[in-house]
Amino acid sequence: MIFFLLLLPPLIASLLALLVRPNREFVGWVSALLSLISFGAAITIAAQTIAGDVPIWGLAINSLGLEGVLRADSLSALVLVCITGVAALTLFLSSGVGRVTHYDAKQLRRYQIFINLFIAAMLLAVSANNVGVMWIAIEATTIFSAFLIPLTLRKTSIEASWKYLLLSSVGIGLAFAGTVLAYFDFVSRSGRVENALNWTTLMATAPSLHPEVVRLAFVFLLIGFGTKAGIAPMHTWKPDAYGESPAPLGALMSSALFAVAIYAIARWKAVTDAVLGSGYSNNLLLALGMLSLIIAAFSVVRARNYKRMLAYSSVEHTGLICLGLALGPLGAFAALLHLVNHTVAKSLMFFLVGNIERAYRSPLIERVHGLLKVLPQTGGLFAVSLLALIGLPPFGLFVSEFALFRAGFALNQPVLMGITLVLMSIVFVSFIVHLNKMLYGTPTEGVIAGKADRLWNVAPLYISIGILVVLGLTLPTPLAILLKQSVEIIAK
Amino acid sequence: MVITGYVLEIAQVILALLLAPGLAGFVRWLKARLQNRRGAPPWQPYFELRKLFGKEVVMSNNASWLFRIAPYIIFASTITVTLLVPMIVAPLALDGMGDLLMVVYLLLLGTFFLALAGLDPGTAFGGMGASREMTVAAIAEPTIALAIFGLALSAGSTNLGRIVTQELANTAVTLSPGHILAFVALFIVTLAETGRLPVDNPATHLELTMIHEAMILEYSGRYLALIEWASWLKLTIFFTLLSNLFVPWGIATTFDPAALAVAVIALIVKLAVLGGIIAVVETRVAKLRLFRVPELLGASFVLALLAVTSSFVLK
Amino acid sequence: MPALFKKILQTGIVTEPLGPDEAEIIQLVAQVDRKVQQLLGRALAIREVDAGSCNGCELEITGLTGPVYDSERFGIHFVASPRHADMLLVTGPVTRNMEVPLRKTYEATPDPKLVVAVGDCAKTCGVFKGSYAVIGSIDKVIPVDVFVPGCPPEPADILRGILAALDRMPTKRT
Amino acid sequence: MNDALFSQLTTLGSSVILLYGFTLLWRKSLHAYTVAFQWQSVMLTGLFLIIGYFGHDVELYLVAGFLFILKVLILPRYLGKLEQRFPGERESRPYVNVATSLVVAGLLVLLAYAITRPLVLVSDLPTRGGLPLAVGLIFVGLFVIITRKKALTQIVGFLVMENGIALLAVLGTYGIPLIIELGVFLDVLMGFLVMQVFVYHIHDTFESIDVDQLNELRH
Amino acid sequence: MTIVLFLVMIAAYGFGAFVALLGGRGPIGRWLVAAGAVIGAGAGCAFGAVVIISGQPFTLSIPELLPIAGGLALRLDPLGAFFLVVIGVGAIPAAIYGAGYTKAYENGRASLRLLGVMFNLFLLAMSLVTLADNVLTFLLMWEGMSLTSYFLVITESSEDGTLRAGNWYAAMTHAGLALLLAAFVLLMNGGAGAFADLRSSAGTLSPEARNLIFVLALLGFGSKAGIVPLHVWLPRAHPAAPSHVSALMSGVMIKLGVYGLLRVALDLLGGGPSWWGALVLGLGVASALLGVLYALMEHDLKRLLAYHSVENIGIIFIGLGAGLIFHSSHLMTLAALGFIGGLYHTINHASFKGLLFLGAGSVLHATGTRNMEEMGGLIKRMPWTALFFLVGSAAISALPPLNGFASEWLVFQSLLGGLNLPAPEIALTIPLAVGMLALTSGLAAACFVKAFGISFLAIPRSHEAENAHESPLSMRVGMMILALACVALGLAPFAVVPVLGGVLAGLGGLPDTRPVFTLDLSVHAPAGFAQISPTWIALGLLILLVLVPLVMRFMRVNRKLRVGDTWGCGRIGQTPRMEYTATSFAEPLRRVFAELYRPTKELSIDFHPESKYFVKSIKYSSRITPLFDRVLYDPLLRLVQRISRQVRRIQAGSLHLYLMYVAVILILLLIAARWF
Repeated sequence: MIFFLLLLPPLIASLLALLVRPNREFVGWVSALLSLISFGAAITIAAQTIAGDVPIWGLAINSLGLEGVLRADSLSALVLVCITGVAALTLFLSSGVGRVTHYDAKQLRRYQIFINLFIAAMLLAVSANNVGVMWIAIEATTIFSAFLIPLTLRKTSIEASWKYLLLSSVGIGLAFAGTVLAYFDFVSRSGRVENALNWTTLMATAPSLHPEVVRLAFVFLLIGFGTKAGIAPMHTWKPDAYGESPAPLGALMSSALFAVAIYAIARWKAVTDAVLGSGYSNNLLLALGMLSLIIAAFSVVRARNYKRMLAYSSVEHTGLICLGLALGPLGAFAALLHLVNHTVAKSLMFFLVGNIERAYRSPLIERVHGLLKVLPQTGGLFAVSLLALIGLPPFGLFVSEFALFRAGFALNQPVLMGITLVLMSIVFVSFIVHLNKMLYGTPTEGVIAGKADRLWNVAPLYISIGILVVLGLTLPTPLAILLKQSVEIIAK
Repeated sequence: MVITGYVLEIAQVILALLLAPGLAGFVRWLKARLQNRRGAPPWQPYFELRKLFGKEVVMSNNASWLFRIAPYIIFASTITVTLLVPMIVAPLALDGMGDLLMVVYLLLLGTFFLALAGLDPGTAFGGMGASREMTVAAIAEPTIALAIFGLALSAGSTNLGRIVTQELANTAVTLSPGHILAFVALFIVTLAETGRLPVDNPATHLELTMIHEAMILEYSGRYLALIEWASWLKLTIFFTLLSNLFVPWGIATTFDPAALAVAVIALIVKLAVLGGIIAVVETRVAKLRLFRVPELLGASFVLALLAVTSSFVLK
Repeated sequence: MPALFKKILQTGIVTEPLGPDEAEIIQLVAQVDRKVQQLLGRALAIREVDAGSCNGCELEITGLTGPVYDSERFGIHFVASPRHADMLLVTGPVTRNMEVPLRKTYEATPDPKLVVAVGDCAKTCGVFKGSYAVIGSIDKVIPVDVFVPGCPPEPADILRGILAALDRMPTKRT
Repeated sequence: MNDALFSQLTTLGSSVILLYGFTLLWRKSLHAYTVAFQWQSVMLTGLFLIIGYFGHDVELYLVAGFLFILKVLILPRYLGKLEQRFPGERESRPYVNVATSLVVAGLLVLLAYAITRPLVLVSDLPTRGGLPLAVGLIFVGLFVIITRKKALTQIVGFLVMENGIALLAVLGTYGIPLIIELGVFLDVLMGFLVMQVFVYHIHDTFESIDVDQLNELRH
Repeated sequence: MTIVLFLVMIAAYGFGAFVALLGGRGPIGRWLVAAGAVIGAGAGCAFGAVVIISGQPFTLSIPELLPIAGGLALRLDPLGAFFLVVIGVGAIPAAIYGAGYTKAYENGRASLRLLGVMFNLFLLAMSLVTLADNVLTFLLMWEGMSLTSYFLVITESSEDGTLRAGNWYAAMTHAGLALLLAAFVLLMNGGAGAFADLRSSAGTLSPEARNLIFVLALLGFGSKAGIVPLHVWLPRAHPAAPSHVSALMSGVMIKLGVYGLLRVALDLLGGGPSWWGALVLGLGVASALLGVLYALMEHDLKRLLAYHSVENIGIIFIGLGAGLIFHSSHLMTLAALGFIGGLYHTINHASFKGLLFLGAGSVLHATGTRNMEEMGGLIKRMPWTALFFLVGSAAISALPPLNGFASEWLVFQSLLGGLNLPAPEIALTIPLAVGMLALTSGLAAACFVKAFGISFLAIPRSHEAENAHESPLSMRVGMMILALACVALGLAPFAVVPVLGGVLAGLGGLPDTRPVFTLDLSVHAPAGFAQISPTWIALGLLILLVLVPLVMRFMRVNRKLRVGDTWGCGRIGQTPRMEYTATSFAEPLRRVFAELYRPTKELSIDFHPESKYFVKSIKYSSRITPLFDRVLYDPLLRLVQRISRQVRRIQAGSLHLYLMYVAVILILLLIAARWF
């Protein structure tokens, strides 16, 4: 039942947007309000899991494999809260909701349809018990988001979309191959069972699966979902897609979609570890995590485009989370906490960047000067959230990075952690340098602040900042429990 | 007894003040003789002081109050040093007031203000002198510190009174290689610090080669008298240090009048001998180019380092 | 080094003793000594100013400081700054360019002070007389206590002049 | 006897399917690609039927039906439309020339054999012999996407890769659960449609469907 | 009692920050902001003093905050309390001074709001660093301190070079944090990180781990303290920051690096092998010497002061290094002497460097330039500033009887104790340290003759200096407080040394040295080794300064004084162009140390077209690139840039290439999965 409250609102919103033509402002408002219902549902699910319940729902139709198809344990709940939270923020700050917009009605309609579908797909991916359904939903996110990137058809946005689409499709195809291999393993061990692809079943059978096959399967899965998550070297779509997508989509993709992909990897890692022990998957994750960090760090140094810079920052955080996942329970805790923090910070960032780009009409750092003077609200928030993003206190990312390093050093990985620290310092410095270029100086000619910078219009973002500060200074008990339970699920 | 100690302190200061011009004059006289001249008599500096105290002061209109207080600070700090240096009796009543480091830094205080006073009127020569003086003073500093270290190493203290008494108690130290090396090092530093050849020519008239003189070109009358007196006093102090720290024989360890008399005579003899050495050296050597001075001081540093090391190894 | 000192010892003192023919000077020294000691002690610091001389006088003045005349034995020495000086020893006619410097030097010298003008030029401008570059005699620019005639005067003459100037000191005291 | 036949049939079918994949490497006209894909899908459908028959799995017939409709009827039709829209487009200068491509593809299949060794050992299904070929087909599809320049070729490559995965699934497990299969078909269809739309966009904007023109976004 | 003071401190800083947030403009606003800081710092000072005197640590724990690593734990022990006092000593004058100094920002040149908020938060964060009692609290406050000070550095963001300075500062400070994070996390060894636990478990760590932790901590804290070669941010950031902020950063903040090092190396790790001390000593010597050598070459007054901070941190580190060496040999009294020397120099440097920066700020305020070559003659135009600057200059040059001497004497004495060391290989390095320390102080004196002489004396070298004016009362009061502190700390080592002994008692097994360093008006080195009494010396100097003129008057010395033209060899006019400049002043030393400086010279002569014997103009310029910029940072930056250029090629824009990455990594991982 709770799953309906979770999944239906975006679908309804999407339907509404489909039916109402031409687009009207109220559609945006309705979908924004509906998103709150989803958010409430996610919170409820979280509360239930904290209490020890695991909501589960399914259709007991024979041979359809829909038995217990939806299930939300703590890990799902955590990611669901993240997704619905960002979704609500996005929908409230979307174009056409009480704000000036530069899209026409047709584009807005398309936007409303697909953004809600996109959200629904993500929610489904996370609340699916069946890894096949999860895969389908994640594949669907690619498709829906691909429709959204080129809201306005420009050369570059088409290019970005095509690259994104093809890379993601190939990646996700490989993930499917991995899923098939895992299923193959299951079948060759326990025969054909309809709900074999259910996560719960897989986990229960896992200790008896064939290690050699699981090894291969995990490679496909890691590459596949890693492409979605933007782990290097499959990250190449990120700068393009983030750079070209409208701010709300960028926000959703960089935070929520990213969380979904990490969620999928974590799930499969748990299965793999149950078969092989954690060493194997850890090594792969450490290797790819380090690679991500290295590439991200050195790409940021000479970044010229602030949106692409954010994409590289995403790659960096992907790397960190991969490292965390590979560093035992402490590390998994850090990784999940970091995931939460990153979700809040990165989504925030994209809205600010959207404002900046609209005002300056250029995504190039060298064209943005005097940000603090031109857009005092946005500029200030941008500075603060960028500092939060690079891990300064009193923001949440500082704490989660600290936890990560604690895990790393406790696991006797000083060299790895040392390199990580160096790379993070490089990112830090580069960001500060770029930030300074943008914040200060004589304002660029012909820049108009517009209404986007009004206090009211950026007010929701202050909530995000507030959340980051709260997460930086303390860890609310429910979240702590949720994280602890999630860690138990993915890293024993 | 305590009062005698303080009386002796004051007596020592007066003695130093009285001896200082004579020492400078003696060196000059001896140098003149070595140049085959008749020269001014050794007591000529007393006349000069008297004359300078009788003259008016002409002060640059660019100079500030610093220019006027500097001579007093220089003079006072140098006299304060004489309170610490055992000349005729060791340990002094005020021995605990300061040690060798205090001596060095009090002298640096004087140099500091002299250099500032040199800059104050804004002439090129004053600045030049200040610059060179501070350069030489700075580079001489490590040697002094190491010489102190060497002495402290053998005497177990940096307080001068204790160094002297320790050495008197243990004469073998005096002729140890470390001691001799330290003496040579400190002697070179003395040349630099007191503005003697080959570092500086006290008798030069040529502004471009000056160090000490260049700073005081603007001074006249009583201020000049104070500064000159202080610099002679500084020479006396360095000589006393060289003689009493390294060759402490003759110094009184009690307040016995006979011993004190012997000590005064011993002091005068030792100062005269050192003055003679300086005169000979100044006759023999030419002034070094300014940029060769660091090499000389570097050599003295190495000597001092060897002194410390050999003392340490032999300890 | 021994060679040097051997030579020093062999040479002995070359400063000419004050022989009987210099009795006048001895007397002069003895006379002035008492009077001026209160002011200048037995110490006289001289700043030499070349106001435009042909350097003949300078040569003689240099001779004064050499081993033979050795003015230092009288407590006379040359200094680098007029601030240190009690006496200005001025040579030559005053040239146009040296007028101000000469006056400044005079001003820079603390009281009590003396001026001795050395050489004929100082008084009469000598062969430079009438030159467009020459202002005139020294006393046109600063007050002169004693003129020492001669072209150039001998060191002994200069010494005599210096001592003569010292004699005038008490009158200048105010 | 039955099993042996089954085994031979599936291996043969898989081989043919893989060979159709190779077609993409030596042909240059877009039309040939469509046709190759169509025939490959036909063979795949046939294989589904065979496995359904020998494996006694009725569900597979259903899947085979969907497969036929989607990959033999719908997709080639759309592909045909696309290639008619851009008649001049040929895969004339791929990044890797034909000869090398074939060699690389051969090596990839060899690699697939080496890598899938554990799979073959683990499985006791008669169809296991085709597993390396399925993985090989995935690799070949990937190779096509990487080395071919036309957007359309890349789509076909992607579809071939999909076929490879489907082949892997059917050979290894006699088909994944129906509902998942259906979801996958839906995704493939929608994905294809999106891609197709983009091909039009690319053509409209860049006046060609050469993907290597898409190189403005870098660093 | 202590809790009240603690709360007053927090509340006052909070109030200051809040007022600033509301605007903090106008005289009232600026004074309220300053009042918050003054009261906060005063309360902090009192708080620290109470803890030091009573010897009773203050503890407070808030487990709800930072639950991830043991909650927010605060504890003020005497060591922390001492540094809290140092903060107060620096902050009170700086805040008072700032109230007047920031008037210049009213015209919108910089944001008074940001400045006020950050100023108060900066002080708060610094204060809390001394209170932190577990790892995460410490790192949080530490980074808070860095972040707020970063914003303070870039206050004048519109000025040239400020942002670049900010970048350098951010980079170095973050690198430091990274090192500290590593050190602390290693020290935590997977635990929650309470300092008490670390203290007890540090002994169980392997020697390698302890060594690694120590080196990381040394470098991490060293980057904040500004030791060579991590000092590069100081000469960049200090000139950029507003002067009262520079005073705080240089006087106080960098000292927290010293605090951290003591806390980790001595308290938490409980000391280590003698090479730890030797390393600290070596870095100290290098910092002291290079700091002062580069200071000599500066003619930017604030950069010069910044380099002197490097020098003085070096001296402090020499003291700490000596302390650590003795500590490892269980010569506890001598060890205490070294640490006391270091700590004493810490508070001394806080007072005189604070004073000098405030003085430099006054000059900047009056003339609008930091370039000494454009100053001169300020002693007549701003006599108070000049007097205070002179006091600071004399103090930093270690001239008795001011405070710099007292602490340098202690450091010297601790080094001289090196002859007691059982390990000859380390004992023999000590004379070298003695020599270098002496050279440093000599060069420092030279440098401050230059700094004071060129800036304040002689004839103004520019129109601005000509028209300089004395600073307002608030700024003078700020400087006066510090000048008095310099004098008081110099005269009263007999009072300070026992207090420091008490502060150190018990850390890493150090004994209570209060009975050793006795309490008359002199200071004793251990075992009657040496004894000085700056108090008596000062008295003697004072008496003589009165006595000499009196005697002269009594002897009827000629007292006439005439003011005339400067003697310039009779030149017509005396112009500033004839003066010695800062560059020329330092030229001899530049030549002496040419091997180090490696100046690059550029000489361009414009000849007359007719003949090269007629020169139209000669342009000469010479530049010095600091050693570590040359050998370390420039190559490092170039390397990063080069790697970055290579890495950026990954994102070459070709989809095929991207797909290729996926395929290659897939195949590689499959091969790895299959066979490795």
